[in-house]
Amino acid sequence: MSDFHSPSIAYTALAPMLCIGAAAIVGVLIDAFVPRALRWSAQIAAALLGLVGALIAVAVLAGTHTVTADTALSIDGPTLFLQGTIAVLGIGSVLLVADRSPALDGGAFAAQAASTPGSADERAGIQAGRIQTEVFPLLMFAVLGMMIFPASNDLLVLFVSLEVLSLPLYLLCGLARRRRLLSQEAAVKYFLLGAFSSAFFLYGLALLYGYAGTVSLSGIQAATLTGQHNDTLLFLGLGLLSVGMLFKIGAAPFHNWVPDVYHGAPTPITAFMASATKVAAFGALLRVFYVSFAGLGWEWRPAAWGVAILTMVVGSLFAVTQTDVKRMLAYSSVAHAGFILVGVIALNRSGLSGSLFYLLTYSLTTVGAFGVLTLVRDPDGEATHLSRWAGLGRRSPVIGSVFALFLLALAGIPLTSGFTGKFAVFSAGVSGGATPLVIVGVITSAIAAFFYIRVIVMMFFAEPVADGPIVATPGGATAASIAMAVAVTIVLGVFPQPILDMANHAAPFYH
Amino acid sequence: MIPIVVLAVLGVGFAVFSIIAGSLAGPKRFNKAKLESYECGIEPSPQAFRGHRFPVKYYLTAMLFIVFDIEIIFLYPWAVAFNKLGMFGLVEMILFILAVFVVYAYVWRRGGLEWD
Amino acid sequence: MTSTTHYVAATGVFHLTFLLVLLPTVGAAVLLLGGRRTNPWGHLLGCAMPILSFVIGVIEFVALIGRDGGQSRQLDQHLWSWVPAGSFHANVNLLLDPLSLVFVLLITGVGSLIHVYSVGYMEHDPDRRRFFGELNLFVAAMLLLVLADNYLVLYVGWEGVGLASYLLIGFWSHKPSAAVAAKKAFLVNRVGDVGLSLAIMLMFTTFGTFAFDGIFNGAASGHAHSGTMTAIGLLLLLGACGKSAQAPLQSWLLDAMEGPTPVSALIHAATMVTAGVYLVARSAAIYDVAPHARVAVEVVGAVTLVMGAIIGCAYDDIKKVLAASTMSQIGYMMLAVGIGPGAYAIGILHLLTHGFFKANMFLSAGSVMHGNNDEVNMRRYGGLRKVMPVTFACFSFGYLAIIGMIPFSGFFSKDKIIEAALDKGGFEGGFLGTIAIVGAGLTAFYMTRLMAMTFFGVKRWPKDVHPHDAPRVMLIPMAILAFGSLVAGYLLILGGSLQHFLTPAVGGSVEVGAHTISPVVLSLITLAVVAGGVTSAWYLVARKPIPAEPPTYVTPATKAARASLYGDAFNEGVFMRPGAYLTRALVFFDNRGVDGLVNGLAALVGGTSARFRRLQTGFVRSYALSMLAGALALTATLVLVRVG
Amino acid sequence: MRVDYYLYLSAVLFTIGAVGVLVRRNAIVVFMCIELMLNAVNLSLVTFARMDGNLDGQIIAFFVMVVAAAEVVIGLAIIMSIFRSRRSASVDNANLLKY
Repeated sequence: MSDFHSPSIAYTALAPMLCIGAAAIVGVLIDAFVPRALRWSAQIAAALLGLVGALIAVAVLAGTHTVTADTALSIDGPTLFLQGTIAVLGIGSVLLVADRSPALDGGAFAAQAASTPGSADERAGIQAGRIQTEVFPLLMFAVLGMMIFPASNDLLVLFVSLEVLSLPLYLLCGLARRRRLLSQEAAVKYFLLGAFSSAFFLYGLALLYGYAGTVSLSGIQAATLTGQHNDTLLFLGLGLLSVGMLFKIGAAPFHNWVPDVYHGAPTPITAFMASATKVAAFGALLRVFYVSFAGLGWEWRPAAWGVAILTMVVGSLFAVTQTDVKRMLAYSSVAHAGFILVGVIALNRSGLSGSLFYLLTYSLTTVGAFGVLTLVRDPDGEATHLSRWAGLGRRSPVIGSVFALFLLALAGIPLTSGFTGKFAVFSAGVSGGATPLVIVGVITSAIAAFFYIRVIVMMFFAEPVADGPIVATPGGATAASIAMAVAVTIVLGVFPQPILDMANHAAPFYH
Repeated sequence: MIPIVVLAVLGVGFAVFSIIAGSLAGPKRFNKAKLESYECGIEPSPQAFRGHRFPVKYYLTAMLFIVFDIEIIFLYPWAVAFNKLGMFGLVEMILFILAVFVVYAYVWRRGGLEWD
Repeated sequence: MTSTTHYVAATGVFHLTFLLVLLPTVGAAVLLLGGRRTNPWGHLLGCAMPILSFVIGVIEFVALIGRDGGQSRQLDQHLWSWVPAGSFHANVNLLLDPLSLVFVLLITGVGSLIHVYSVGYMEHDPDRRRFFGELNLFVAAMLLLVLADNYLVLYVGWEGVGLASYLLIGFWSHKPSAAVAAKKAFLVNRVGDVGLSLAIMLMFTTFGTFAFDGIFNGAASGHAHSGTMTAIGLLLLLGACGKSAQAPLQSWLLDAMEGPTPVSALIHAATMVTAGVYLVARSAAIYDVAPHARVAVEVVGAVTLVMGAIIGCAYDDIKKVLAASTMSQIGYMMLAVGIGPGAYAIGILHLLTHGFFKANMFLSAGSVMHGNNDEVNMRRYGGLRKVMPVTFACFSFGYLAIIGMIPFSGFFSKDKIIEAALDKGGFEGGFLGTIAIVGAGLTAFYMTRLMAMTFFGVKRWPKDVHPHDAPRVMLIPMAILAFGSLVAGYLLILGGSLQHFLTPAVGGSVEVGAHTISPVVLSLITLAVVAGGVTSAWYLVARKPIPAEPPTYVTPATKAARASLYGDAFNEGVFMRPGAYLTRALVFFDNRGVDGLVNGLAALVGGTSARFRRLQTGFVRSYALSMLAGALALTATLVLVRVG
Repeated sequence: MRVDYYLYLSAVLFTIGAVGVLVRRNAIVVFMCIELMLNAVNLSLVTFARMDGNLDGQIIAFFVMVVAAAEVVIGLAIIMSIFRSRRSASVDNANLLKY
């Protein structure tokens, strides 16, 4: 055993994560000590402060390249880009969560998660206007995990941050105020499958540790270069490790949880999962494959091609016949995972920056789209069935047009951010020698465009349904979140250059 | 080697013998007191729900125990290598314990430690 | 083209180029987002925007004529940097050169007239404002398409016109047929769009740029693999086929007639459907080095030109006949641009003259429908020349132009195409030339049939219909276009002026030495064929009374009716039975084959989706199973790839 | 003594756990099977640490235990809540979300 030496920790470089962590802990303390009446606003303030602080810290740190905490964390361009993205998404999601305006019937979350659905206890809780303020600390802990995930420079930190981001999400999924059975079912499914996938991830970690004798990404890379180790361990480990990460990004055949969980979870949480989780998980996936296994590209590419093709096809094909808007968006997020995988597989600098950019554009549009979903309501909650959306665009043109914009962006129509993102990823794919993959991508995008456009047609061309859903006037928070998404979607479609440059400068990884 | 094997065989044999012999030889007269959970002679409280389900309070307490128990796992190696870890280790461990205490405060304030 | 392509920066009046696109965009934005407040004056704004664009176009045209010839007439206006892709930055630039300017004038000129016409045509429609908004959106997108200086911006315009076309076909969405037609147009166009986007990707990987100049210079340098160039050419052709309704992607155009007639005139006759021709003409430099792709263009053009003409013989719906004729005429244009150097300009010439006479005929048909309670079945017309004299006059100009009668515009452009086809020489030239001549005969036949059924003979409209000429706001645009159908040919052909003008963009005319057949003789032959078509149509259709119902629907009850039916069925057979079979086969193929393919594709996707979504059973354990299977497959692949 | 037998044992345990997840219906048992998988991994980690002669594997095993404990707490809370509303802990009964 070698002598212990204290690791040097560059606390300034960790500032974004420390901000979030502090906000989360403060959130716990608020729940413990602040009187009930003030808790809600105090929680919002703490969460937003933490997120804004993290965003500022990211901006100040821009350009940093450092490996700190004894090679456990790498603060480099991609990390900061993704952390900034996650902070922005966190702000958007917190705003969605925070909206408890009467038009939304008091928000999306259960008065008391522990009370049984339909019980007197539950009714009493709702009447007393009780609310679960733990949502915010849970959200912040999830954000913390997401911030660490793409920064992890060794597999152990990767595993721990994976769990830190997952565990609060499992709980958050089960907290819906309405349709609680669906919500609880979503939580159980997500939890069991998530834990199952973590077990695979962990076994992969163990095998790679056995292969390289270390869990640091650079160490594993070094071991792959010497080629003097047991290859079977390496590839088994790599495969199992990938399962864990592919599960989180929702790639087929590990995608089954996505539609069910996105459907059942409270919509603001769905927005958060569909955007921020995906960003973080792709960040980690990119780092692992670009840092540790870049030299083995020829070996893992065939499998990755299969996964990417399957994901794109499954996502866009299954979405075609969905009749629920929320579920359709869930499948669309599967398809988008496939598109981003094209950028990952490109395995070059433009693949990395293209993926980073795509993540930013896709995730913000997604937050906006789910934000709109929270506004279209029936008496018993959100009206997500497609037939209820008929003629919506005629009755409330603004919300209809905003949602149409998001759908067009998701479909990748030019002059929206979605086109720029898709373009960046696909051109990287072509230059990375993955032309057939790009062709599949283009074809599946054409299929995907069909179902996005179908919703638009439904909203604008179909006769409005007689007792159609009410389009709630958004509270300030939701409006702010959606407005942010609209602005980004348009600006990144028309003037993407500054952000594309940022993504270009962010690459490559530093380790 | 052989003494160990002999000892093991004897030990296992004795255990098996006692259990079998006890069940064969002992009288089988059951009453309420014998069927109850053993709680040092104190009346177990509260009773299990309709005979087969325990109130959620037990679960809560057990969970809190697990969570706070598990911190030992980090304290123990730190204590073993305390000398080598020095100031850095001390500071980090204090931070860790503070974080655990925040959660403890939360549980305490929100009534997680109250039995009723 | 051996000379390198180089665009000079826009100066002076050419700084206004961006306004061409911006004005209609603003119009569309105001009208679509402004809501009901804009109802009272919406249509006026809608008309003003394309007219203003047209004025700017004319000013720039004058200015461009004033410049020296050659490359100084290709002006590039830089707007902003859009997508930095790798080391290369795709800019949003507008290219004003003779080719794009010709299109600008066509789009804004004809577009303005049709906007004005729509003021009258859509007067009683409650959604007139939205109509003008979408029409403006179309004009903006179409202008962006033709003014783009790189394929990426072109693609934006391409998608934009597709979107506007889709919205406008389905404008009367309360009609299920309109909604179905819109969906079909969308599906078929997606097939083409995939081709175009793949072509763009391939060009980018081959040449590292999207810009026209970079790609054309790269192509001309001959470094690229010829197979790659052929692939690019074919993919571009696929895109062009989708947009321009060329075989095998033609079927959506007939259904697109569900849209309001001004839309059919502007989008599905004069402008958008010619975008494919524009694309091929613009990509001349690529086709110059991809001879195989060029042959494919010719074949597509020739096939469509005959197919469209035959389909035109079969329909009783006046708009569908015109739509089939559009397919056929675009087939001529495709044939011309496929023939290549020297014929590009001829294709564009035909595109321009066609823009005039076809828009004219559509608007006139709209006027006929307007006066007949929106009836489209020609069997319910008859003898309209007396009650709708102005419409009849206008339509006649279009008719004479399309059949290529001296001295109407179609004569000049179509004859030139036939001439160019024959001049290719050899089997290819003879074959294509013959097809073009046969097509001219067929065109004469079905157009005469249309004229005879609509304007001549006895009246067959129901008693409660009182046909009348349209209001003046509709007649004036028709008259202007009719005048254009007469004179456009001279103006454009005078001293080869258009060819000369277009030279910098598509290359000069190449004199092929001796003509295969002397142009005069050829003109005479063509005219004879056309006269044959006219006469046979007159003999077969106009001489006998036309039953109000098409033959198949008539009950066998009345013997007299049956007798006339047999005659009619006989007459309907274009050139006796084989012709009839061919016609029906083609219509069948068009309805079942291609539609079947498209619907089949959609059904395949939908069916697969419906079947496989059952895999999402809702059971956690089956999800876990799929994960485990996935994990096994993944690791097995990884390990096997290593071993293998 | 050959250490790699422990690796085989660990793989067997992992597989038993994975199969258990697939075949058992009770959510608690499914969850226990997942815990078995985690602990099988721990065995591997400790074995590799022994083979390589460094302590990393053992430390990682500690972390795994902590994470597993946290997972237990959260998982049981979720399973408890769905059990209370459905009166059943069978994962096959939770089947409202599908297709």
